[in-house]
Amino acid sequence: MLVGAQTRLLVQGLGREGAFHAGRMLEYGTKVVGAAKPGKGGTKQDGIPLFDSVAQAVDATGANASIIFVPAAGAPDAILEALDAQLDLVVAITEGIAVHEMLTIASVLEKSASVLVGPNCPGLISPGTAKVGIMPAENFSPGPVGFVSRSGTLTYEIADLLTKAGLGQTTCIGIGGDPIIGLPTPDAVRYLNEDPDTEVIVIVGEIGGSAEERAAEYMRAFAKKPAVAFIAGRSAPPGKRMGHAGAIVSGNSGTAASKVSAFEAAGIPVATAPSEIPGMVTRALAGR
Amino acid sequence: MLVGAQTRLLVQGLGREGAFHAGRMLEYGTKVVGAAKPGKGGTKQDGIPLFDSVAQAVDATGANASIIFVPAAGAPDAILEALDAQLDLVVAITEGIAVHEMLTIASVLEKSASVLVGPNCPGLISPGTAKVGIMPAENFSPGPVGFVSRSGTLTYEIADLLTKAGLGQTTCIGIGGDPIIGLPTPDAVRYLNEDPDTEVIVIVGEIGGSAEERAAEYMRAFAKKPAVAFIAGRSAPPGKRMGHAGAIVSGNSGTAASKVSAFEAAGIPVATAPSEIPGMVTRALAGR
Amino acid sequence: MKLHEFQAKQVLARAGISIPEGRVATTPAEAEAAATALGLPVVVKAQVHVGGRGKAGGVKLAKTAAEATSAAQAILGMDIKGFTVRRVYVERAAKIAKELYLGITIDRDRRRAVVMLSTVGGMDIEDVAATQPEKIARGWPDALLGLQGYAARGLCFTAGVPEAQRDAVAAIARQLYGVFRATDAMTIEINPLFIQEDGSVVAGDAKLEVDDNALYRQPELAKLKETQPNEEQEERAKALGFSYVQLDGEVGIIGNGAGLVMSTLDAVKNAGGHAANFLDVGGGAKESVVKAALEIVLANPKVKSVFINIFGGITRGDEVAKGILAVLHDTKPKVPLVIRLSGTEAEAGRALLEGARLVSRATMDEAATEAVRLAR
Amino acid sequence: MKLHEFQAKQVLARAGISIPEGRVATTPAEAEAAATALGLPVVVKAQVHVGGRGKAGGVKLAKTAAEATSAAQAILGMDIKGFTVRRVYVERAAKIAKELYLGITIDRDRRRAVVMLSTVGGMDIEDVAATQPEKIARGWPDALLGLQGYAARGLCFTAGVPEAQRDAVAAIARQLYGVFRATDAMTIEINPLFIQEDGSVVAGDAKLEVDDNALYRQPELAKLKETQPNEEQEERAKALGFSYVQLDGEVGIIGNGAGLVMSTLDAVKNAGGHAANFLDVGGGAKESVVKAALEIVLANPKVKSVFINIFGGITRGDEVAKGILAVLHDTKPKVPLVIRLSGTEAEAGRALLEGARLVSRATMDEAATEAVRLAR
Repeated sequence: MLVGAQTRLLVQGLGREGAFHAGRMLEYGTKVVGAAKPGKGGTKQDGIPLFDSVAQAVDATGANASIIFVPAAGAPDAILEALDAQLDLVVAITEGIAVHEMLTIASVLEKSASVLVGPNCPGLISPGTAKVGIMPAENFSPGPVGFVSRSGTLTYEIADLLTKAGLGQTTCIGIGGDPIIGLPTPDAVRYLNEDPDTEVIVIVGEIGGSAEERAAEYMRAFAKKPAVAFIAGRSAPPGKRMGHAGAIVSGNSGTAASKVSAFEAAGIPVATAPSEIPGMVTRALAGR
Repeated sequence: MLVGAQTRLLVQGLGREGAFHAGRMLEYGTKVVGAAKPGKGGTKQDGIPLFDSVAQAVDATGANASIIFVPAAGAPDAILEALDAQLDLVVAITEGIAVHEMLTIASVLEKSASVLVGPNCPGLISPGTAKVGIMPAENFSPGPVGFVSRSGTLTYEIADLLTKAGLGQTTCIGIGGDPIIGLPTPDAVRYLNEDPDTEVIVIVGEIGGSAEERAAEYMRAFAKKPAVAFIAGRSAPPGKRMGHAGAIVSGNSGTAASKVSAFEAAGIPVATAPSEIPGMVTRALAGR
Repeated sequence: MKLHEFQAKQVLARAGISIPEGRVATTPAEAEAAATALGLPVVVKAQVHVGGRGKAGGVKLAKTAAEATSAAQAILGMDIKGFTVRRVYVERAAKIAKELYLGITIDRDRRRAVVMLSTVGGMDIEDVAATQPEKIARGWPDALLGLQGYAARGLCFTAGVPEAQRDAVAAIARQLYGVFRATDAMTIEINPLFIQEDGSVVAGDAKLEVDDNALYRQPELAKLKETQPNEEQEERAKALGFSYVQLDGEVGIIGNGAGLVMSTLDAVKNAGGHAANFLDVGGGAKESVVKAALEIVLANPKVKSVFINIFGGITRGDEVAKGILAVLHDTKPKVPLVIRLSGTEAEAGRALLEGARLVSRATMDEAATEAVRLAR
Repeated sequence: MKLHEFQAKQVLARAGISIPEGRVATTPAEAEAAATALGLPVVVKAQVHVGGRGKAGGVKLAKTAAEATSAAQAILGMDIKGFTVRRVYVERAAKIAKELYLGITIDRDRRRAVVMLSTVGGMDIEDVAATQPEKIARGWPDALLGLQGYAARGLCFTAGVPEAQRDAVAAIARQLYGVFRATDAMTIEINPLFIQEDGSVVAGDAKLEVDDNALYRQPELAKLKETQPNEEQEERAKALGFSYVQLDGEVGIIGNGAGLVMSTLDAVKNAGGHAANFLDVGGGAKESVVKAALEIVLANPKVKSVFINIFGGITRGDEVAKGILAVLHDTKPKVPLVIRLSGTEAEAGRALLEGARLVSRATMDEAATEAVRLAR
């Protein structure tokens, strides 16, 4: 899967937030092998070796992944630097990146072998193995549920519900709430569908765009395992941006109704509240 | 090989020169299946069906190759259009394309499966099978010699010498005299080295750049057959552009001496005059 | 961030796209002077940040200076979907032979810009897409390569642009794409794009919406930002670092994380109520932010109860509790508060709130039901 | 096409790169006035389209106005490698703490631009590359993506630019790359790039060579084109549609196709002679072009014989013959002509030339030998 024992992680943007979460990731057991901090190469911060550039850090540490906390104006350059270094995985936590910067990055991604997760996302966690993100680890536990979500806090809430119901997770992918992201829902679902350890998939979508519809289509054609879905924002009015840059119903597109019916057409039950998800997952696992 | 019976050719730029050579290619037996001439879609010219765009022409004719006669200012757009249509082969005859346009095209080529030959080239011919170029066909004949050249007229001269000596050719690739071209010498040599019908390779280079050195290096490592080389411009002084935009010795780089010694180091004999080539080819064939 | 038509047209004109001559007027007298200076007939158009002004009577043709005056009189001060018209744009009337549509927006699925061209101009493009989808030519230029000449020409062929205007329209499409990139536009539209009787092509209307996340590098455009009275709360919230959207219901909502807040709205609806707002305090909100958020929600007179739904991650339950206590202490809210506190430091938060005048529930569903009940 | 230093610096300044204040002078009096206006000390620099002016005495420091006058006096009119100095650039002397090199050119092998940065400034970069290759940091930006911030910063780290100037130099590298693309440059160079005593970074010299094939879309730069007396023949030939390069030998050369003409030069050398020129009439040359070409070759007083080497493809042997006959008829050349005609319509050509005052040979080698013999 995308993160695991093989992950050797760099941090880009070791400021207050980056340093805090680097510490939490180290505690969790993630191999944080270095950080790129231009001008500080050769020194250390909180025990983490610093490098002037991602390329130097990769040369010195064999890093294969990066997590980006750089503020919005500088984040596109940081993402491009990470992609240029051909890392396997790049996770951009940063919120508020300009859409046109993401279009440029999307063009680079079309020709890149790297996986970009985010931006504006909480990152990924494979509970018990590695965490490349900012999620509070105590809500997650190891188990058979693969989980993808466009939302941050809602992910923690649902992971907590699953964990409390004894339903641990293989990998939780917080893909981010922006309109243009590196790993859209269908691609994330594909990873979980292909992952042999994942026995059931939870897909948490929200209003805006049609990534959920495409994910439903993919599952209709290729599903190897059952799935359960939830869509946030059923009650949101059209034309209003609901917190996330990508959470907006424009005209007839991006409605919750469209997403729900796409999942139902693919035989994927849709929860009307997060609290229903654990029961539906249990039934899905039982009915395999 | 790059051209052959499978080639279904479009013409881009069916002006005076394009129309003349389209006729000669048809006479030679090349399948000229259409031409892109914006605004003339649905009509014909000299029996050749016209289309408004390359995309339309490909849809209608199944074309897999294109030859471009569009003048320099419009040629980059024509090349990009052909690459966008994912043709297997694009041959740009046009001379005088701005270098920065070619840098842009080279960037697109890095991610494209198409082969671009040229610009500023005479094109390709597989004698007896297909001609996608402007060379006078009577100088060429079928046989075992693969031939790559940066020069136009010199190609005809040497092909004529070979033909008169009874040494026919598998494919002759005129790669073009510009500094930035789609199929540089090493790549063209690789095609001939991998071509099972080619028994010996003739490499005609000239001063400027270091493509010949790289081709020699490639042959030193991977040669499956003998080769003979010739370098035009041995007597040219440094700093002077010899007709071709790419034929210039800058400082220590691009000298004939460097190219000659690279070939010799790779065990490839270098002719001092075109007239020596047929004899050297005969010896190479005999010595296999 | 939206630009007015006259502002968007100035941006287009600077990029080389032809526009009819026009002037902005804020009074009927100015409109009359503009009409006289421009030459009649003119069109007088409401400048508001909302579509559908034509149907609302916000666009009038004036054949005389007197008609221009009365048109401006009628339009200025008009309310169009909650937006008050403060300015009109007086523009020389084009001699229209044909109307096209040209627009560029962001295609989220393809992760590229999508350029749309149609010979059905002057209509809402979503209506055209619904009724005559074959009439819209679409192209998806690579962000790095841009809209190349062949691609722009290809759109014209597909859309069926008349041959005489093909090169002009293709050139405008490329110029418009340049503006789209250069202005960090979310959407840019010329609708209608007029072909005039003399064959020339001019922008009849112009719409330009700029990415708010890019305003930091668009200082000229950022200056044009206007906040409508109905958007003031939202702007104030943004300045305080959280995200607020006014809605129509009776249950005030505060939560952390966009997805969780959306789910909270849905939970209220599931319980038979309606949310009065969307409010996301964001990650790691401190006491002061929670306090400010609660004050904004309570300032809405429609609010009959407030549901605070926090799942602590970066956000700490004790900070949230302190913010709530500060409000309870300072302002003594007249409507009941319902809270559901989970995650990081939730217990500490609940301990702080013990004895306070609010209702605590263990789950989102229970708290939603309670908030809806209390709002009745 | 080359720009002078002062022209290149204006281009850099418009892109936001700092340059020292300076003025162009064409007389010693102007140079003195410039020095006084700018403030002393100043540097007086020859403006010629050739490198190595420093070693040739074309750059002088002047501490007083009188020194500026005499420096200009010494430099104006100076011959530097065949170029006469017509203008000097008088520039306020920088307070130099350190000299860097920054240049961008085209890497033919990688088919990308190559950006080079070195802390060994002020030297010819080829010499640095030969003697201290590890001192040059190189980057190859993708043409579509351009020189991104991280890449420019990376060059500074690799080259060892002082920390205090790192951001400034990285910014200049990105600006310079922008100029490189925008001006269709073949080569652009700031050498030296000065770090001044106050820590500021300014361009000490500037070199900019523009792609001749792109001048059609660089009208502002095209206006700056200057032809030196020694380049006039070459420019005249270009205007007539063929390619001519003046060389030092005694055998005039005419051929069709750049590769064939280069081979013809080589054949002359193999036969013990030296070519007086390179002349490619191009593809499909008509009688008139052949005539004009022959006239240009014959106008060179060093020419003792002329070798015309045509392999007919698009070019027809009969057209070539007619052009030659026209010259033989009009001007009766004083030097012998040797011709080798092959390919398309070669026989028709040879028939036309029968009886004319020239020597015909069947092969390139034979004709070269004959031309060299006749030139003795």
